[in-house]
Amino acid sequence: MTKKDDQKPIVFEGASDMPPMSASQGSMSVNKTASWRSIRPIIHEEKCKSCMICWKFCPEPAIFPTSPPTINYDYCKGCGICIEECPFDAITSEKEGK
Amino acid sequence: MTKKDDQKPIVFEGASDMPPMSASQGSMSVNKTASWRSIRPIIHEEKCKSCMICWKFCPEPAIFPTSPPTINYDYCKGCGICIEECPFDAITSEKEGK
Amino acid sequence: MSAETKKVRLTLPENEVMSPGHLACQGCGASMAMRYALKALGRKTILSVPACCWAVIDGPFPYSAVGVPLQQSAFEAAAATASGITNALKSLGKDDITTLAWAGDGGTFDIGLQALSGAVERNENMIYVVYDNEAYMNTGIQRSSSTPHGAWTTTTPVKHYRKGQKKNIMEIIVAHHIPYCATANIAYPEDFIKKLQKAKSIKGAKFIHLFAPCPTGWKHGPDKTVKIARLATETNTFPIYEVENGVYKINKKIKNVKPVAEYLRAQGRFRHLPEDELEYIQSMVNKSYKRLEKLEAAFGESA
Amino acid sequence: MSAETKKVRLTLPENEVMSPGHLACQGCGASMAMRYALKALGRKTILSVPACCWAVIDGPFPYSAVGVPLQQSAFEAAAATASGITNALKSLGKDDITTLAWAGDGGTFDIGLQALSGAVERNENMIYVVYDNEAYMNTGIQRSSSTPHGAWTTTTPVKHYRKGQKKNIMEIIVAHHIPYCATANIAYPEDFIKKLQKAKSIKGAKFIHLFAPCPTGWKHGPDKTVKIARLATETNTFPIYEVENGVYKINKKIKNVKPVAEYLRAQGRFRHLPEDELEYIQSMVNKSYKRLEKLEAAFGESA
Amino acid sequence: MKRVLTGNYAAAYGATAAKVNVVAAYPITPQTTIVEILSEIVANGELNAEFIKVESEHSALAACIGAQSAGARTYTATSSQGLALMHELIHWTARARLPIVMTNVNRALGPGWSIWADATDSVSQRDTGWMQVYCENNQEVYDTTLMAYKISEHADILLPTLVNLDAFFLSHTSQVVDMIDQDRVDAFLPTYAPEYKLDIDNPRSFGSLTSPDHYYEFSYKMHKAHEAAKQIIPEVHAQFAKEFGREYGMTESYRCDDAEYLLVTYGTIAGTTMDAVDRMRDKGIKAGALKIRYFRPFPSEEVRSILKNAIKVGVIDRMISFGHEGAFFTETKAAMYGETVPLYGFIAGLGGRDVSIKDIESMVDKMQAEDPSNLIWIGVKE
Amino acid sequence: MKRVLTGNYAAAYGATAAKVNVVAAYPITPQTTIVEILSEIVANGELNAEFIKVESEHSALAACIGAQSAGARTYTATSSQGLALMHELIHWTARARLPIVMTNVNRALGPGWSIWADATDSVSQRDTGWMQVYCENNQEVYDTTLMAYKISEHADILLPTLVNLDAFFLSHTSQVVDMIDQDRVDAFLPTYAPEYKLDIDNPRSFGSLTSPDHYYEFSYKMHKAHEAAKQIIPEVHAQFAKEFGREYGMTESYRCDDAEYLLVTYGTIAGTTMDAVDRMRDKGIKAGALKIRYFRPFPSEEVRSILKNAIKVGVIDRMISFGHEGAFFTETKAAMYGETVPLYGFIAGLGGRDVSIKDIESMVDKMQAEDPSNLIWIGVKE
Amino acid sequence: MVEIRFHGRGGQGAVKASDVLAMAAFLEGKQVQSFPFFGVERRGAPVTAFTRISDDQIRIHCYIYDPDVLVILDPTLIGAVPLTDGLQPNGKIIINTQRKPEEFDFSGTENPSVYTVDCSSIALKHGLGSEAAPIVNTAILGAVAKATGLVGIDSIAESIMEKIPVKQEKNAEAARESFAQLMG
Amino acid sequence: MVEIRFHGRGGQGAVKASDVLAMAAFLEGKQVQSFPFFGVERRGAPVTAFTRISDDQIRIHCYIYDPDVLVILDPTLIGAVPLTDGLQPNGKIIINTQRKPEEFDFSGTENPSVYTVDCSSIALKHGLGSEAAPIVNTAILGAVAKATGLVGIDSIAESIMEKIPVKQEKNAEAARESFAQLMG
Ligand SMILES: Cc1ncc(C[n+]2csc(CCOP(=O)(O)OP(=O)(O)O)c2C)c(N)n1
Ligand SMILES: Cc1ncc(C[n+]2csc(CCOP(=O)(O)OP(=O)(O)O)c2C)c(N)n1
Ligand code: SF4
Ligand code: SF4
Ligand code: SF4
Ligand code: SF4
Repeated sequence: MTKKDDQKPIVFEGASDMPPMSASQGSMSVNKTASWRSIRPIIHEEKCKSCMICWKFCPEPAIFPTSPPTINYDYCKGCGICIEECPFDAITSEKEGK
Repeated sequence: MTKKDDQKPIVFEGASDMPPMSASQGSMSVNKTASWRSIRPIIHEEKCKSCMICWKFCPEPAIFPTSPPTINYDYCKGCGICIEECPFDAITSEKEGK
Repeated sequence: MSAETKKVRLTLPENEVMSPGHLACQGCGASMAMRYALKALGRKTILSVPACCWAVIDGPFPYSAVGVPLQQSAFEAAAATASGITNALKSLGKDDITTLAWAGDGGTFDIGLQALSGAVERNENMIYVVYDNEAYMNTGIQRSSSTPHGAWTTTTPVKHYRKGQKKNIMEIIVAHHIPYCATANIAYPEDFIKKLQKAKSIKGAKFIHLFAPCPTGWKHGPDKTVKIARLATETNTFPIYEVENGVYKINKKIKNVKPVAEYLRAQGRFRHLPEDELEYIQSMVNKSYKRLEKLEAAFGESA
Repeated sequence: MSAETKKVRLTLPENEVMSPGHLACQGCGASMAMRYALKALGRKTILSVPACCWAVIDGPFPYSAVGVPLQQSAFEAAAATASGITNALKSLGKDDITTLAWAGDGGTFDIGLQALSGAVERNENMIYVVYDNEAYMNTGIQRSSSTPHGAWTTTTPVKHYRKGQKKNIMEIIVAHHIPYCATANIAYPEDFIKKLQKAKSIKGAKFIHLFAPCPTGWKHGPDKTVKIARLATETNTFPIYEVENGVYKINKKIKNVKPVAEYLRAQGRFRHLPEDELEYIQSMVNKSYKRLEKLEAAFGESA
Repeated sequence: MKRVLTGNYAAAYGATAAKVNVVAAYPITPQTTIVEILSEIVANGELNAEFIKVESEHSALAACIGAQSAGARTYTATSSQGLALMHELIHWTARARLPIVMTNVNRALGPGWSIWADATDSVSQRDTGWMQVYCENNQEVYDTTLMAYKISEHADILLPTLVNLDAFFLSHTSQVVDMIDQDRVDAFLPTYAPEYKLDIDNPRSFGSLTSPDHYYEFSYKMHKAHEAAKQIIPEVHAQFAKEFGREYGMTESYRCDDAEYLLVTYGTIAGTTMDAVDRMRDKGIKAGALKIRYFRPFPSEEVRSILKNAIKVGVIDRMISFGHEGAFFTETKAAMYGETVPLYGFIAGLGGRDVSIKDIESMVDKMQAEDPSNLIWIGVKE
Repeated sequence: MKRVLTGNYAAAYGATAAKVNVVAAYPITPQTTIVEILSEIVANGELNAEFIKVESEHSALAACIGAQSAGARTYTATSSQGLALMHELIHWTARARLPIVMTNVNRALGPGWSIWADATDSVSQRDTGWMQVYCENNQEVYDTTLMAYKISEHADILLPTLVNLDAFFLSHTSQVVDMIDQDRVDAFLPTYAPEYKLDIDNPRSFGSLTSPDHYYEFSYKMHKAHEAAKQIIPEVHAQFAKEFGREYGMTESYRCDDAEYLLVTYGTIAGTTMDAVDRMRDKGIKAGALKIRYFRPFPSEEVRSILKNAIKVGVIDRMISFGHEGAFFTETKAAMYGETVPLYGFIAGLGGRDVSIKDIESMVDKMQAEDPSNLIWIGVKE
Repeated sequence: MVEIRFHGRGGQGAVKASDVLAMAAFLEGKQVQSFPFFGVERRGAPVTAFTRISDDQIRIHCYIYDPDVLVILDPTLIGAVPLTDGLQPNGKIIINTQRKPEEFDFSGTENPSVYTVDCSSIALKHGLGSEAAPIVNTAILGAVAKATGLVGIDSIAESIMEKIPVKQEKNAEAARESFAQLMG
Repeated sequence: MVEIRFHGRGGQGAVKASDVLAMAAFLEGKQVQSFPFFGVERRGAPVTAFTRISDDQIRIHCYIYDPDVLVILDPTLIGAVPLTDGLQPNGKIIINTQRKPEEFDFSGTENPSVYTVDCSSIALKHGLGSEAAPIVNTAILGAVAKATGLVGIDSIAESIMEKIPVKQEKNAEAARESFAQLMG
């Protein structure tokens, strides 16, 4: 039950069940940052050479190191670094529909 | 009447004639440091070449740059630097009689 | 993750100690930096983080984005807090844990410099990483002494843009004669990770000056973070080198050095600069790179 | 002063701005230092003095031993206070007054380093002199980061004498790339005064690292202050050099360098050291002097 | 000229109007926009001052101390951690009798980090010898800043002033502020010309070692200066009112005359309390509000004379002195010693918790229902 | 084992007996001999601790914060300017709920520089959340240091303690101190084993950004911890008395039962006051003394119950909150609100001015002759 | 005193909108107050801002719990956050949406007047923002002026000229257009 | 409780003397207190130190104004500083001097007993200090023990062994010799 692991949001009743000090134990992975995204990166398998440069530079990280890489759209903030850095133009940008 | 000049000890009646903050205006030359001395440097005119090295290094300063130099025994603390530094052994040390 | 996808050879450790969901801006160089650092050092690491963007990026109570213990510290106290941590570990006989102080340029070049200087002078067993985004970003882009000549910030408005070279923190820390100092750049994570691993293996004080652009403060697209970081090194604005026990080594010697203008013009914070300023900046970059080469010549391996 | 005595040619300015009666110990190097500094700079000088021996030497309320205005400051704040003074003078249009920050090694190498670093980074128009007596003397001889390897102090007792080199404050400040940095030694007042006068003529931040023995703390006779100070330079333990706009120059090259042991053995604080430690210290002195020579070679006038 | 300004801008424009010679400040949320706008104002040449962009708050105040000693009028601004970092020099400024004016944006102290309103930062400086004012709105921030210079620099006072405004509730809230024409400001606040300063023609050493023979009397003189301030502050208020038409007091009473339930407070909560008082009056409850502007010098006599006729009095603190109670509450009780009005101590709004009209009404409810208590936490989740 | 020790040595030996793991401290007169003797003790291997010879007091406390968070028992000591420089971190320590114990040698604040006794330094920390004790003699310094660890580390408290002793009057004064055998200390004070610490197996982030939704409740919990301390401190005192035979209270009354003139004070003045009480009793004046040991948490109820039956009460402060009055006086008045005993506020001994038996007798003279007053300066030269 | 609460998402400029509205009212001689909900703003996350307008001095300094007017910059917030909490009886709700007022169900609030206007389209038409992120904060103020009558559209335009650093004319035109188009 | 005040000059060790006396009394089971006058000590300047000895706990913590015993390490202080201020009636005065007790005139104090001993010579004889600056602080304690009977000379010797870091034996011998020689 530590911040190493994904977990559910933590809700306190009040002072009584809070720790004595501001000691954070939950994982920020509760915070799905998908809503920050205004563009969506799309990996095109046919172009991808699995060089893993996108994985390497994703700041979240929101890319799994599979071959080809997989984007975790729950967290991808749409920064576009993967698009910019892919040496094979294998990632394109789509407007988020919202 | 500033600390540039020698002056008499400053005595206050109390809060009313003190400055608002600890602002020192008197000269420390009121503080005759002769009593610190346990040895007394004596300049021997016959040996002295008036190189002024003793004057140069006296930390107080308690030596006047005359030829030969004159020691101000009101302030000389008897550190012995002048004795040590005189290249001509023109200064000797005497025990203070007290 | 679909089951049929297969694993590939990676140039960085695969483990992810930093979780997604953190509060960094899109394309934040500092968030990439932490990801690499924790890859390099693993979970047996304790972080000391002063006020800076990372104090927020980690997340609000009761959450955190790093899978290791983290102690927030007062802005000026990262290195002193880390000194306490590393001495406590020593005193309690825990010798397999790395103490990592992690601060911004403000917390390092300015308000935290003294604590840092004291800690490295005492040769405390810790790694200190400054992620340098060249201004106080957490409070909204104010000048630090790492802000480079010519840059706009909210306290160096365009009419009074920052004049003078940024403080040379590497030279300052190198002057403390500690076992290991290095520069690194988020554009070259392999190099950064190698240096952290080396630092981990050395006892005593280790210092890494890491270049980490901030799209919000530098006014460039979030997708350009790596590109701009790379340009800083490719133009010799931010050379990559290390000083191990006093021995200088430039780790990346750029063959075709690009003009600094290319780096500057990619960022909004330099937009107002006239041409002659660009030339001046180019001359200063040349000068300080030359200086570094001389240092390597005088104090390098072959010297 | 008898009337018949005649005036002689002096190698220092004759004016005495510092008065006798001050509270320095017998043979105090720091009191000599202030005498020289005020000779060099004259009465159009404002002093900023943090907690240190000089905070006491100047005398208790309502007296003072310096014929110039003096602002006592908190221990860590000499350079920041001086920054305020110099900016006030600028703002009020008084451009013929020198601001002189004057601090001990503790107030410079340790607790005041950050304020100093900030002030020189801003290139404040002031002269900063650190009189270095290699420990906290005002509070009774505790270790500072200027305390040299091997020395006894009350916080580095003989059984745990200070290990490690003293912080190289000159390299640290030189790394700030300010207009003028220099070392000086109370044994060579002409050199010190010349440097102060040069510093006065330069606009911006000037730094002088002054060697000033303390008989009480170093445990030598008060008459030996100048002799020991001179030995520090004659053994290359404390070389005299300056760095003007980045250009290194060793001002005194010692022809017949004396063994360091001669310097160390003259002082009680090193009494406990075994022979091999003396050898080690000799090797460190050689090494750092070599380093300095290399710097002069690389960044000297002829480089 | 009237403008819509945030509290932070009102502070910065107040300092600008005072024509400060030297500014030294360091950014911290939520004070930052003060530093930013002042950078602009100086860059634009609207204020002819040196802006020292120091490397820490400690150096900010040290630089002000140096500059003020050298005869300059100075200004700085900070908040929370920054104010706390200055603490040694806060004492120093007062004992050096330097009339520096500092804006503090009241923000909670960490850890955990909090950027929100809380008065612990400034109240913790209550023993330093500074004068302290708490502002309710942006006009007051501007006016108080100006008056603070005049009051601080008065030859019988020579004490620094801390002008406080609540994080966000004022610092980032826009309101109409009437700015005074520069020539009229200049007439009200002449150039700074201190008797004691660093002066090569009359050299003094400031801050010398001071033996018990003198230290005690210097302390006494500081105390007397605070006593004098209690006389001079109302005079300056009166002059300001005459010149510019806006009235201020060391305290301000709102519908207190016939009030049965009287709430004492400070800062923005005071404004909300006055609205709550109106609401309660509408409901037939005879409520009243006493806003304390000057916390140092503490207007004990004034507080006592206003409160003593109430039936019940509550004091609302946006801070708590842990291990005791709210500081304004303690000091109000001390001022009231000997009286018999029941006094209630409320804690509210720590760390930016909002204090609504309902919250304030709930206090009067509690005062009606309960016996006096030192510590009633409004809205706490237990 | 009994030894003749200065107060500073008593503090250092107290920390040594507590087997602290990490010491981080910086020298300042008159605390210096604590740092010096601890350097020796560590160098000699009598204490198996890391001594971090930091570059400032700010870093001293920061290092203690880091070390304590990592599970070490830590110690630091300072005085005056050093304590003031730590202020931001003093708040920090308490809010981080780290049971650090710090010795403070009460010394006056500059400028002018003064190295002499004055309680302004520590009293100025009254709003930080630390527990504070004021010691009257060297035995008390030693015993209090030991007990402070036990109290601070109690799971229901988790608050730091500041142990205060007067500059020179204790720090440099030798007295007989009975030191406790190490095995008996160890039984009384077990190894530090905190639940919340930096732990790679259960990683937590300490001090995270805390919204108004949680900050208020954290503050409330701190307040509750102080409330708990008021229960637990007497328990620890009782246990200590049982084990080692020496009795302490949060306050200590001396001939108070039938006293008509009661003097409230703290630190070394309390000792002198007790002797003065004896003298006055010999002269037929029914005097009594109340020594306040714990200033935080402030024992309001205890103070009230002891004082309320006196005919007149005087409070002697070795500090003044400028613009107001002595802090102990204010808080005593607040504790006594609702009572009718006339209360007198005395200021004495600032900046090391000696407070003699005659001075204390003069206070009772004034109480007999005058009406209550908030500020009577004993021995001031006007 | 009239109390207005703005709801939007980080990046949409709700805070600026509250400021511009306050300024407009000030230009008409009113006392005003505007301020954001004080948080660590993040792109995409819900954002709240407040404006108070009054003939008398405004003393109150807490958040607005019982607004007279609600301004909703992003219709996707409806249902996602409790927007209408505290809305006064007969309160006004102004929504940026292509839909008609009738299409909204604000049961649970007492007799609200609902107004809608397609500010996103208006903004795009005037070159304000992008398809993905149209900048609607100025446009909607025209609708607010019309729906509430609190301030004139000319004051809104003037306030925009003061407070908005770029594309001032375009922003002012957008406001005028929404003033004209308002449905309700 | 007996209160003893020491007068000397900076460098003579008056503070140490007060400490050694306290320690000696402690060794005999007494409660003790010793402390210097707190100043910035300077060589040659007058120095004061204090010792209190009591059977009961010592609570008082101010300077000693009305001593029972005065110990004067440097006879040149007589006349220079108001040494005898506050001396109790029938108090004792112990002086390091070659002169006889009768030669001193302490009129103004009520019936003091004056004792003298030539500690400077004793010290020099035992190799303590130099002609210019004999170290007399231990020697005089023998005389104090004898004159006051407050502590035994063996306790003084034992205390010297504890508190004095160098030449312990010599110091102890000096004390014994002054104990033997005391005139008064
Ligand atoms: C004593 C103190 N002063 C100021 C602040 C406000 N503050 C918090 S973070 C920050 C800027 C941090 O800048 P930097 O270290 O460069 O890190 P970045 O935010 O750029 O990551 C400032 C000024 C503070 N928390 N504490
Ligand atoms: C904040 C603070 N910490 C500690 C002190 C105590 N203190 C005063 S002077 C001093 C030592 C000064 O050492 P250094 O700067 O080397 O000067 P020196 O005394 O050797 O001349 C110390 C520790 C102080 N005044 N303020
Ligand atoms: S960078 Fe491009 S080619 Fe490389 S793995 Fe990512 S998508 Fe594939
Ligand atoms: S757009 Fe940015 S956040 Fe999203 S997957 Fe690519 S690199 Fe990661
Ligand atoms: S140093 Fe010697 S020779 Fe030279 S002037 Fe002095 S006494 Fe004469
Ligand atoms: S002995 Fe020292 S103080 Fe005296 S004159 Fe010689 S150098 Fe000066």
